Amino acid sequence: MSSDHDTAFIDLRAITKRYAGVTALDSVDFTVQPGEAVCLAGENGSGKSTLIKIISGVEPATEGTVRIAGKERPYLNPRISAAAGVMVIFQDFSLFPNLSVAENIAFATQLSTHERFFKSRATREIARKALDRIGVEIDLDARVETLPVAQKQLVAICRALASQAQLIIMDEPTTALTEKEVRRLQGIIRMLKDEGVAVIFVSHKLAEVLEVSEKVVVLRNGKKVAEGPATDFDTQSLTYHMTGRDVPEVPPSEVMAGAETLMHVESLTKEGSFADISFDLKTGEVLGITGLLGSGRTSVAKALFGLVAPDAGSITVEGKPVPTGDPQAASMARIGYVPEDRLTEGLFLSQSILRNVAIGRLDAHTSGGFLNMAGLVDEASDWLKRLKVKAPDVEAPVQSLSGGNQQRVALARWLSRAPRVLVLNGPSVGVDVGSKADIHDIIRDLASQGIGIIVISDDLPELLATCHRILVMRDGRIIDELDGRSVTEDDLAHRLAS
Amino acid sequence: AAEAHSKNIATVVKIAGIQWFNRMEEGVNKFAEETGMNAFQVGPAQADPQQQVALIEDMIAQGVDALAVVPMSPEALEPVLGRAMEAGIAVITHEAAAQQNTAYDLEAFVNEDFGANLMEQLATCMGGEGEYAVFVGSLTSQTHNQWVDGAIAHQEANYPNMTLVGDKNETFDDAEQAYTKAQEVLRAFPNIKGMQGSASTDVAGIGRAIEERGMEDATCVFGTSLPSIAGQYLETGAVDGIGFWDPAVAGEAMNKLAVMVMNGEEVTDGMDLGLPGYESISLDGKVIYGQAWVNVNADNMADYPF
Amino acid sequence: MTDHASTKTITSAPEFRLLIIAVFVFGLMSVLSPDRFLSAQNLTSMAFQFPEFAILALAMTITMLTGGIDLSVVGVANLSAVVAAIILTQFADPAMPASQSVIWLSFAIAAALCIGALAGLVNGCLVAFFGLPPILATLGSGLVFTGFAIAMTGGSAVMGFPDTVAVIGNAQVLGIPVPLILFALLAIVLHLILTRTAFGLRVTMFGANPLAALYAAIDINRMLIKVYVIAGLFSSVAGLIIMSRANSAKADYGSSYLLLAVLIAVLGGVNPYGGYGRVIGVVLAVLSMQFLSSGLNMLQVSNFARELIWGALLILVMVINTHAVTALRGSFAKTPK
Amino acid sequence: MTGWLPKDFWTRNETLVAGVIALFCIIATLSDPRFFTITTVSDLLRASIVIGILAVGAMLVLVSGGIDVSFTAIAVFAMYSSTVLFLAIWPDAPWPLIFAVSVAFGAFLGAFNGFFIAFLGLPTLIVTLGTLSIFRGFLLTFIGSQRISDLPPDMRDFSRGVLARGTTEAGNFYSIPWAALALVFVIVLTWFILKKTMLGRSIYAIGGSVESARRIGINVKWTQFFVYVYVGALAGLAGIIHGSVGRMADPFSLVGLELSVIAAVVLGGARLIGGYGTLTGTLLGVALIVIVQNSLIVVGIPTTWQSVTIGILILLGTGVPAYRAKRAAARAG
Ligand SMILES: Nc1ncnc2c1ncn2[C@@H]1O[C@H](COP(=O)(O)OP(=O)(O)OP(=O)(O)O)[C@@H](O)[C@H]1O
Ligand SMILES: Nc1ncnc2c1ncn2[C@@H]1O[C@H](COP(=O)(O)OP(=O)(O)OP(=O)(O)O)[C@@H](O)[C@H]1O
Ligand SMILES: [Mg+2]
Ligand SMILES: [Mg+2]
Repeated sequence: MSSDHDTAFIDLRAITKRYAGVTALDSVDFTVQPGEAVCLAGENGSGKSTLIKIISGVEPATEGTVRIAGKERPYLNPRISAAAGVMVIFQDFSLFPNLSVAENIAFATQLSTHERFFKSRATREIARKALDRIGVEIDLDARVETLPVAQKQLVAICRALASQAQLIIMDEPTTALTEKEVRRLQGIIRMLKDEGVAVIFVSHKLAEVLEVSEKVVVLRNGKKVAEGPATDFDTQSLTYHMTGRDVPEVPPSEVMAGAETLMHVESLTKEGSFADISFDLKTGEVLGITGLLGSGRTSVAKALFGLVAPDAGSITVEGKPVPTGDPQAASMARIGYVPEDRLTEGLFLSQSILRNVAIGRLDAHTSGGFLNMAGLVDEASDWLKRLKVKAPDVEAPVQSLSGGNQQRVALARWLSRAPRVLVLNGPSVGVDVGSKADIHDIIRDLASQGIGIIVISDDLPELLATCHRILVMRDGRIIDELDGRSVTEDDLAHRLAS
Repeated sequence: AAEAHSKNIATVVKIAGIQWFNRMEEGVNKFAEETGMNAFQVGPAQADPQQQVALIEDMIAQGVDALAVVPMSPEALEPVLGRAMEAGIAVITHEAAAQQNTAYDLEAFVNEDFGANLMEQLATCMGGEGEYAVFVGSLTSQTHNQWVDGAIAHQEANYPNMTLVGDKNETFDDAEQAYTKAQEVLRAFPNIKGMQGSASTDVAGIGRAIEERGMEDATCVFGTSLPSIAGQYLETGAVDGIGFWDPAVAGEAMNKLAVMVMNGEEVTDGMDLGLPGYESISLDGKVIYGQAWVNVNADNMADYPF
Repeated sequence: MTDHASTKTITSAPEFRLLIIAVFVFGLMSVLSPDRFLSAQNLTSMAFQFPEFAILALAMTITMLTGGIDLSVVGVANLSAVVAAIILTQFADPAMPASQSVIWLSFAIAAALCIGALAGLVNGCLVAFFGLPPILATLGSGLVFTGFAIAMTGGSAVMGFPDTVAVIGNAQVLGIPVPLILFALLAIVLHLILTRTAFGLRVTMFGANPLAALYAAIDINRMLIKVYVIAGLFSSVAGLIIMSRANSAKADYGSSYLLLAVLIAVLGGVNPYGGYGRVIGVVLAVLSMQFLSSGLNMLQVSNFARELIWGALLILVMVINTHAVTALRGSFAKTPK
Repeated sequence: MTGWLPKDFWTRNETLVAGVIALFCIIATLSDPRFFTITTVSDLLRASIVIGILAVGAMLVLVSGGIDVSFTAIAVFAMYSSTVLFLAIWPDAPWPLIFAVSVAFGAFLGAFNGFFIAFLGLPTLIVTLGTLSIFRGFLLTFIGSQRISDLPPDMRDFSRGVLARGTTEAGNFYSIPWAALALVFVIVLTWFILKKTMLGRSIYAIGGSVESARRIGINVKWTQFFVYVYVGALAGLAGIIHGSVGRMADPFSLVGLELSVIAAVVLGGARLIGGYGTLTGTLLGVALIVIVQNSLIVVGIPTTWQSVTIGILILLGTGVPAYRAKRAAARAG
């Protein structure tokens, strides 16, 4: 044990982090050896990001000592930490939307070398090298804001690679990546390890976690509950440690025989995004739409809810045409949409949980121009209870909830409107295993009540666990339609990548 | 006698702190010293009629005996001055000939005559012919418009060979704006020979533009201003002459009138207020006119150090 | 538990600190100048003074809640007043019997409100449909509205109203000044709109996260237009009060009220980036400003110093609020599990 | 076809503003051929100096993700108090010294803003709204409220100094004052900071995302502090130039101009959300506002309609790109 501490690149002892009222980390010991890949696992809110923030100097620890490269660091900030060789790929990427790809990649490196003047040629060189290393082609002069999410994530990864890092920390680096890019990332991690660079890897995708890491550390409620070589764990046992219970996935039950067509989409086309999208959705059916990066799935999902105006094509719900390109019309036709990025698109973070749910049902509780507050509170509380949202107080701001609970609040808003069709874009992105299974249960339950559900996802197990049918998209077109109950994960992965 | 010493007289001016009203305050203070009354001057921080209304409200609330007001916008003050008079406060105004709710309005002169007086000098300088332009601080300022209208009328009646070019140019009482407007006038009307300003900063801005182009001798510039503002341009000849009335005397005269009203004394046509320019006033209804204008040029500017 | 929590939220709200400031200023002025500040004369005088800019501050508040701002409030106020004044001077004779002039007065009021609504509609469309940043949209439209008022009047004041016009700005009902009554009504109306209607909730939510509002299928354009129309209507009411108190209308009345209205709204705890703001805070801010202002006038403190004190007060309140917020942040983030 | 042009050339604000300027000039020339002369150009240049310097400062603040409405108050404060100071202690001081002191005053007041914004983390709009009142109130209460025309003689000499002055053969007068060099200096210095130093890039980065900047180790507080000090210094410079060239220290001038300056900067493509803004755009925005404000007589717009005209110009200038951006965003989904 003590020798562990002696050789460690990162050596945290008895770290406690308290935010007024919350203990995010509770006396955690944590070491990383040079060249070691450590996996940090835990449910939402278990303290993973907090631990990373302490190592990278973004937040100070309340108690405990931090040693980096053998030196005690009583005072740490991002600059010192970076100078010591710690690079982080943050959960939210932390990029500069207004700057070019090249500058985004090179900025941290240039800061760490105490560069005073800005040289654009050197900047491009640094960026080019980093991109070459993972073999991606991105326009160096493009502004980051114009890139799709997945490319943004790649830029964030390149930024970490660009510097002479001793340790690269990846906080859920794969959420926006498709299988193919995840494979490439895993390759990079192996390469880094060979070069003696240590890696801390946080992910909710348990299979990929186990594949690349040597050591696994599991956090629960801010405490370290398990630690050991990766070979000692499998998905099952990891889940058990994270949640403290077993979470089995059940496959979806059959669609009711003779179910009627609920939604009909005909030749939906949008220049440059998707073309000729046609499909039917039956009552009680869960339809998956999947595809690689840039395949157009998000655009299709948004088009169904009127957020993207298609150039051609039509949508009908229960036989009635729905005007396209108008979210209000879609919502009137009882289509619901839970967006991909709940922090910026889905929720009003500073507002109360109650208001976040109620916003969808204000008109129904208005009489004589005024709101019936009691009715509103009752209804919202009821939905929060039905979705098992763990909240101390419905008046608390929604930002005080963990990711999984936030996602349920977003769901509650739409469910309270009794939708006929619910479009779920990445329903469990960044949600922990326990909550994920719960959300899948909710999806199956809703379908059994006759709601038509469209799940957009690239999480294959998720698709298999919830969908009756799966549409595969490539280059903006539907190229395959699979039976969700008979297809296997390998088969699906193969069709996606081919 | 005892009550004469305990009177509170507030002089409320358009805006606090600027030279013009500081000079007026000298007159008010002189009056206070000589009579032993509690005469003082206040003014809002911003040139906004509503602020002046609020200030007068506060004065009424604290129970002054008399108000001497230089309205920013006479119409806007009617209601509040009406309330003041109802409360038994003696109200005297200045530069507001149309004011209804006042015991007397004091005018240093008939505005149109003052404008004509400036025009007379301008026309003489221009030799009675050529293009000229006029400037006002703001199109919403009544006195500025009266001066300019009086000047134009005087020109039309007496100097048929002179022509007014362009509109009334608005300078927002800002020397910088007057400067750019003057530049523009010089560009748009290259043959221009004369300019007449109204706001005290107008001739300063005009003078600067003239000086920059080296046209001091080719042009004639007259306007209302103060020696402290226009002095440097009078020296170089960029500005040829200015006219004004001494605000200190006006301030003193207002306070004097206020006391007369409080004591129930009658003001009559041809009366002598015992102040320079107001030796023989003419009374037209409630409006008291003096002949208190002062014409200043490079030769006599040293006599007026403000 | 709930008892404890609610008292805690009341005392920790920024509005509570404003209440303390208002009471403190009132107390201070009463002590410094007891016979004059506390006189009935002064209290009514203050009640006559603040409603016009306080109403403008309310208009500012609702636009700020959406993360916008309305820099055209003074322009709208003057334009509506000018239109009303022109109607009154054209059709109503000052010598007309009161019963007849009341009809024309109501007509003029209706016209002024229409102008206010119309101007608000223009602002709303600029912000909603054309996507202009509100600060520039209303800066530009404010110039246009003022410009129309100048063009319609040639820049001079419009005056010569029947006596009934004076009622709006100068009369008292049961000893309460009419402008104060109007302000109180509008403040209550706005408070109810913001807290008790679907529209009000949407306004705040939109201010908190416009993108999420789009994804929640809120009709954003309609909501924004309503917001600016309400601001325009409020401004025109302020314009009518100014007109009545000045017994005339002119394009440049109240030019100092714009910054004052912004200052009051912000001092009142409204977040200028949207998502938070309460009418009670704005009311308390208005009162503090008026107590301070009248009190300082009585003490014959220079009016320039007043500006200095306002600015300092604003920053002081912000420093206190921000620090209180940092200290309290944890009390919201309760353990979710 | 247009390979040498930047890819987004036709959709940039700069292009649009330049187009509007060209269009306006054509209309003005058609309505009065005398418009298109060297006189007009030199007059407009002179009118742009002070606004230009202020606009460069305002642009920097917008880029950093803030907004500053106090810079006009800083400019007047620095100008007036340095004038008063030198009149009291050394009226014959050389102008560069007086200028330096004004710049230092400006930087000092900017540091106030910087302190509250960078170190206490208060919202920029509120802080600068407050300091606008404080600086102005302090100046008028404690330093003075009178216009001063008897400036130190060397300041007057500065205003008489010209780089070029004369009359063309066609009889068109022109004059370029020394002060134009100050604008050039400010532009070059700011260009260098923004484009060639890590500090400048950090300002853009902070404007893009403060949190990201903090996380990759940019010293956000000191960068913000620098921005406000620098802007204060620029305001001090603009103020003293305004005073000496106008040959009057007027404590009531400039304040009230802040929103028009910000409008000019936004016209030039800077965004209120931060992270975007270029010097070219800013200067074009200033040029447009100055040209229109100073050419309405030539174009024949009656004085009573001028404020309507300028209002419509601001609406069009900011509305067209805003509308285009909105449409583009809607198309992209
Ligand atoms: N700034 C903060 N103030 C108060 N509480 C905080 C703050 N940041 C995090 N917390 C709390 O600390 C706990 C740990 O959060 P952390 O972000 O480390 O979780 P995580 O394991 O990264 O979760 P996820 O998988 O959702 O990213 C949570 O309960 C969270 O609510
Ligand atoms: N308006 C447009 N013009 C040109 N290309 C576009 C436009 N909109 C989208 N695209 C391109 O079309 C492709 C499909 O985009 P889309 O965002 O739908 O992909 P996606 O698969 O849904 O992304 P994600 O992996 O984030 O879910 C991308 O290559 C995108 O860059
Ligand atoms: Mg996390
Ligand atoms: Mg001459």
